[in-house]
Amino acid sequence: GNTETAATTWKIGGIGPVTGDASVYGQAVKNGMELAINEINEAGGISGVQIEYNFQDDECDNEKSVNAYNALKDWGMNILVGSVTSGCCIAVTAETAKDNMFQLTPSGSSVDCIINDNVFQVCFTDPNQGIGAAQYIGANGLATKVAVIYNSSDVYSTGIYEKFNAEAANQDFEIVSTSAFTNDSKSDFTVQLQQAKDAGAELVFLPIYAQEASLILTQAAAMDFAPTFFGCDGLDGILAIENFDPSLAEGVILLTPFVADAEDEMTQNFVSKYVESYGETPNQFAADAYDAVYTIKAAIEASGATPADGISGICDKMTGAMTTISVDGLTGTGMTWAATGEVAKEPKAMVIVNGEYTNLQ
Amino acid sequence: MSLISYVINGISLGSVYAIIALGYSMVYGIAKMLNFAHGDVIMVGGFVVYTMASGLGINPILSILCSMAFCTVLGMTIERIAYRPLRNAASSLAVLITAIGVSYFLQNIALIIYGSSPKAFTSVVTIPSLKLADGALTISGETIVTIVACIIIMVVLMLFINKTKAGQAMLAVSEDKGAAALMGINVNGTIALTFAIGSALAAIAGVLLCSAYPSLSPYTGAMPGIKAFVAAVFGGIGSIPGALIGGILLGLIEILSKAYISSQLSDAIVFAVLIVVLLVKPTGILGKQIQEKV
Amino acid sequence: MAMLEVTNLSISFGGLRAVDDFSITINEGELYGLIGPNGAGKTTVFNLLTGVYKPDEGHILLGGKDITGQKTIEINREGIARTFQNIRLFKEMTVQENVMVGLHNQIRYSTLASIFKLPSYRKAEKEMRERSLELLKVFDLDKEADTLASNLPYGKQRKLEIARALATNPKLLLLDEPAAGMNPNETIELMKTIRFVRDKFKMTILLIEHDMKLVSGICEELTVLNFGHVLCKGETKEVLNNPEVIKAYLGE
Amino acid sequence: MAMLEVKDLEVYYGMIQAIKGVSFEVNQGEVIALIGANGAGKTTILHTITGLIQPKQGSVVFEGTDITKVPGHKIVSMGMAHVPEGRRVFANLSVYQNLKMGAYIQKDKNEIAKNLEMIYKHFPRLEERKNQMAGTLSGGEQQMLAMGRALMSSPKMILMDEPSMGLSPLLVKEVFSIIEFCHESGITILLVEQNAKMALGIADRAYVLETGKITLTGDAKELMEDENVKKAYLGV
Amino acid sequence: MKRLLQSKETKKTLITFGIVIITYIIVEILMLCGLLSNQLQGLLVPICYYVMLAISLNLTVGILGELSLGHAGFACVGVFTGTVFSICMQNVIAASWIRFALAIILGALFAGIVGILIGLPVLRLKGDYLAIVTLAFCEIIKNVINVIYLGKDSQGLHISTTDTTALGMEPEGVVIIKGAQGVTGMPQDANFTIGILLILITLFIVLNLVHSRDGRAIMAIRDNLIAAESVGINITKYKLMAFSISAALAGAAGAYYGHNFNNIKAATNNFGYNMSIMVLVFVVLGGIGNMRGSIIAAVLLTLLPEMLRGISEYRLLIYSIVLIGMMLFNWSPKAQAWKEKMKVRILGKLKKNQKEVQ
Ligand SMILES: Nc1ncnc2c1ncn2[C@@H]1O[C@H](COP(=O)(O)OP(=O)(O)OP(=O)(O)O)[C@@H](O)[C@H]1O
Ligand SMILES: Nc1ncnc2c1ncn2[C@@H]1O[C@H](COP(=O)(O)OP(=O)(O)OP(=O)(O)O)[C@@H](O)[C@H]1O
Ligand SMILES: [Mg+2]
Ligand SMILES: [Mg+2]
Repeated sequence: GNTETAATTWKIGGIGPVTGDASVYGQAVKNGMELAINEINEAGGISGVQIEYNFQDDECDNEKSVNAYNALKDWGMNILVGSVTSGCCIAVTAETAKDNMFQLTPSGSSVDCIINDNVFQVCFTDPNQGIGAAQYIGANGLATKVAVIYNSSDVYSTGIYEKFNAEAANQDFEIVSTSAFTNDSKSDFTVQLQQAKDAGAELVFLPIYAQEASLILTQAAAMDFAPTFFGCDGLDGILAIENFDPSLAEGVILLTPFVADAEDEMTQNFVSKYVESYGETPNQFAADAYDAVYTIKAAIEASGATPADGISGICDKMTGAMTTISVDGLTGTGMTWAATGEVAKEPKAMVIVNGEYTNLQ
Repeated sequence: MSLISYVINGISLGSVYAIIALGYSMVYGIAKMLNFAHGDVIMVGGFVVYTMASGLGINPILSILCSMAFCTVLGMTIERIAYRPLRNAASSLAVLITAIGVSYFLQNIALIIYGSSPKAFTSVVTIPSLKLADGALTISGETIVTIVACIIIMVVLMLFINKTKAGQAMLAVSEDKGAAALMGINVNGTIALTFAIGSALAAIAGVLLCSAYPSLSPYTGAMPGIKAFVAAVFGGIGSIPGALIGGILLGLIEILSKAYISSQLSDAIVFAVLIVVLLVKPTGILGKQIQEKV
Repeated sequence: MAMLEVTNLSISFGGLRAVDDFSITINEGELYGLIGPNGAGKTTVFNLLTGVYKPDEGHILLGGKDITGQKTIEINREGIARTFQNIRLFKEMTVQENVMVGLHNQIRYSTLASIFKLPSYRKAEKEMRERSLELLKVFDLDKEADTLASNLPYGKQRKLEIARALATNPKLLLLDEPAAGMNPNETIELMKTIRFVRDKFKMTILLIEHDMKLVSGICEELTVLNFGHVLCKGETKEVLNNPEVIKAYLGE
Repeated sequence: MAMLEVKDLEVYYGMIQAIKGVSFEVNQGEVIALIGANGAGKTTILHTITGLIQPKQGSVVFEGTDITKVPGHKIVSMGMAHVPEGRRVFANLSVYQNLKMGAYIQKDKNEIAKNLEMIYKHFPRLEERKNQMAGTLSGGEQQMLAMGRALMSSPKMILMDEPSMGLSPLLVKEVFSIIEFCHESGITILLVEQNAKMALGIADRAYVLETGKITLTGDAKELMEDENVKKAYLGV
Repeated sequence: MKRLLQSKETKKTLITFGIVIITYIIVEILMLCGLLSNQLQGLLVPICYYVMLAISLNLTVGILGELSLGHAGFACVGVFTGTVFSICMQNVIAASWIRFALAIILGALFAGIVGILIGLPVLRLKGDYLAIVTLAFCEIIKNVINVIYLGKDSQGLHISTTDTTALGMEPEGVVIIKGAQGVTGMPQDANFTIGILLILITLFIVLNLVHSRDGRAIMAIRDNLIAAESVGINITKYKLMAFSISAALAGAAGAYYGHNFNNIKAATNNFGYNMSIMVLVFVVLGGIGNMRGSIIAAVLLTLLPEMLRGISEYRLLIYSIVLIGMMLFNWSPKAQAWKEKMKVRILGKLKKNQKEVQ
């Protein structure tokens, strides 16, 4: 019964954690996608074809992610946006490869997510961010003594940390302290901060997410430790945490393709719509998801694929088109893709001044 | 100097564990059940204060009192609906499983109401932090309040159990429910009271937890709940002073192993120390060795 | 020959000397009684004999072999089996299974045999069933073989405990208040059974009991404990007429 | 009017009917013996009276109040104490704490002190061991404690479930003299006993229970002479 | 009577095996006819895994009577030994079924050994203390695996606890375990048929053990430790036996499960205490000591949240309510009495109807 509708609409599925500890990210992607799809549908769809949308929860668990994928297949999905988290995404790529389903992950940042030809990324890969961050710090001479605090039970965080560490050897600064935390003990950071402080760090690199970063900033303030804090895209959203005291984040630098306070029209439009629909400020996950949908639109338009091509046919056409398109999105202008699946876009360095993101440079 | 500051931080963290463990241990000691939902009641307590104090701008003290009242009612309701029907079930594991169900329930209901994104919690503690040794050492106001609260609660609880009639009833119920009824003790009422007190303590713990680590999400209670459970066992589960000692020790071990051994493996080290302690003293540090007479 | 020879056994709990300088000699095939006021230390003597507690002082010889300080399971293998004052059956298992557990060390086969149901498993299992049923017959429990042990009435539970103890093929059987909770008729029945067991299995039996009808009816010799000390020992009749025993234990 | 009136009681354990229509009464100041073989249902009746089990049919009336549906702890407060089968002492509380627990519903401090003194007088062993954990007491000592604990609430009526079980002959006599003493001080007693001879000796009236039904009833002394009773319960 | 009992037990066992096999046949037929949705097909392997975990945990909880909250830890050991073996041997052993069988055996062996190592010291503890220690071990295993980096090149295996660069491998070497990211790239050999086979083997081992001398000794320890000692049962040996067999079976299950995915990581919800508790839920809901019940509960509770996908955010909320409801219905004495009553009533009616028909 699915073939009938499948032939006349695009069925885009999404996978990510909507419940559980990682639900912030899944929820954001879900909302971001929804917003983009609604916009496109209102504007008449992709080349006149409407999009149907279905987002499935994976609780940030590989098995559940594969289950979600299968459920979406039953629903008749012909393009997948997901999974949100790297581990789940890797597990799902094995399945999409079997089916030759086109997959675009908004935020699965591990390089292992894109080992197959049918998978593309919207976000930076972890190594990219790690290397980028190290180079930025080195090139701008932000510090000579750097400390790192990362989440050793998180794929994203360890991925960035590893490359940062490797690249640091080529740069003009020294990593004086490295300490980790885990998902099981992520409320007290005094030890990590104390170690950084004792080592005389001038800059603390935080390849982590905003929630933990907000605690780190609070605790650092309490112990009168005021180095420069430097983060990656995970840190975006820190100002959006409800009730967060923005003065704590004063001077934090982040290397991120997206900030909600950006001045450009597209971002402002997106943010205002998002706030209106979901009652909170979007973070970069939502932005990546939004871009993912528009990227799919661009690829479809470029390739001339139609829902009637069947899953594999769509995939072949779109995969071919991906390397040819250039997309202007929230997270970057002129984004292009390599055949490997990796995105090319410019990270923006932002600094938080007076409770607002400001472009550095 | 850094050692001293680690120790201070360990005590701070430990005091938060301790205050959660107190409620845990008390409920365990009397109702003889591992209430896996305790951590989530803590989360609820935090959200109530968050909503009232940060959302509606109500006076923090009043918010805390409301939160305690709310959690008390919640705890008693949970007990009535999910635990009491299984009191005489053939296996004591049955009620453990419903407790897990309740834990999921509370997490998911909070998820639906508040959404998944974390909230920053405004500390309700207004005491300034204590600076020692020219500011090289800091003891935060939250830590001071938590430790003081811990000690007060511990003393009051012990006095309550040993000196009041209701406390004596709790002791009897914890030993033998049938025999307690024969003494004229209202068993169901006593257990409901236990949950009421335990949940009120959870509300206080929730506020202090969120004040010390000001980030609140539907899953905030889960991990501290488990850690507090470990702390309670450390100190000898069921023992009220044991919960305090267990909590503080746990915090210390966690911080010191993070500082001096491995920050990645600190959880593993904490658990390893727990195992060693239990192997040496199978009932925890202050736990009573109950010998069965043959 | 002495089956059991206990010399100067003592144990304290905290400040309380529960058993103090206790000695006893029981000959093979004898039916021996241990009586005394409540809290005199009788059960504690049993616990010492079976290795539940380790004696502070003293020696226990079973058939000439020193078993002092050995573990419960070793002592059971050496040949002492017991019943408990507060019944300890395997409640969730059937009556027959209870006895089969007693046969654990009597009939053996390997774990692999049981997992793969090898012939050795079948053979041994059959033998176990037959042996256990035989034992149950002695106590008139064969009809209840498949009932859960916890569903038996009190009196029968006591009998089942004796059957289970016998299944371990002991040389010495210790019975702790076997008639407690039985009515006079059942007690008389039990007396017959105990005698029968002694004769059929050539068992040496030491029993604790407060029912004087049973004690005077079947025990050949008695030792009276009081406050952990031996108050008096000797032939049943004499002991029961001893004025000190009457004063401390029987009452006028 | 009878102090305790049990009417047409029927009790089930799941599908098994343990009590099949039992009626009896106990008058103020009487000692009533309830005798019967193992598993006849004696304990079940006592448990139903004190509300630990709910009957399917029938009623229990105590001093004119219907207590069939009243929860156990309230019945105790009405002046009925129960010495349960198997003692049920609080194993990890001391002897003294156990006794204090017995006085849970008692508000009068003097009364508590008086009762305590009386109990220590009858069971000096309890006073010697007042700080020992009850669980490590010998079987007989625990039985004394259970009796003493029940007396601590100054009850109007006591239900006793095999109080002489596991006691030495001397103590059995002691227990019966306590029952006598309670009787003399006006406490009504419902006594369940295996030791039918002693029970009938002390009781005013007796009921004989067989597999959930009352088969015989009458004056205790007369029952003692009854041939059936002699054969079945006195072991002659 | 004796025969009857034996045949009754055998009958029960046969019914359990029968249910598993018939389910297998039905599912296979449905699959052949294309009537099984992708979602259900994808769930077959996980379900087999959870069933195995439930049966093996029931050995510890139901038969040995000890509360273990660390069962997922053993599965985790099985997953990682099994998958690492397969990845290393991918080019050495060509026949995938031999490699997979060896991986499963290896997983079982390692988990069994870990079970013994853990059991030896901790089985002296009782009840909730044992529960917390097993939970602790499970967490330790998870945490340690999360910091392990393991790689392979022509020099052999490299191991580190810091990061991949610290492995110091040749450029063409492959990283097998990548810390928190877990293992990636194992062959996906697991399928439903193998799962059913493993379930049958697990059942076979557990049930045969239960109905043997060793099984009775284990149950005797559960029912009364002091009495068991008094009849000469070696407590340590039998506790350890039950515990390590249970661990080994969980390890086998884990190795099987590990081969269903392309990537597997040791996170809290799949190998932490959460999962251990989930397996305990299967066991308790299905009836402690009741293997058939465990199987059914594992299947139902795995399917339930998947079937609830339609209601998105409310999914786990409904799930938790259903879980509490099922527990109350299955375990509360009142509900049990009610069920008895209904049974009698229905049976009575049936009888009456029969009479009327006659
Ligand atoms: N584990 C223990 N800890 C402390 N005291 C104990 C322990 N075991 C026994 N006792 C004490 O030792 C004494 C002897 O106890 P035991 O059980 O041997 O008495 P008994 O002679 O068997 O009495 P009964 O006839 O009443 O069973 C008692 O006073 C008891 O309180
Ligand atoms: N909890 C229970 N579940 C099922 N059956 C029970 C339960 N308690 C008692 N019974 C059954 O009810 C009947 C009456 O038991 P009860 O304990 O009242 O007898 P009793 O006269 O007190 O015997 P005893 O002299 O052994 O104490 C017995 O057949 C017994 O097996
Ligand atoms: Mg004794
Ligand atoms: Mg009885």
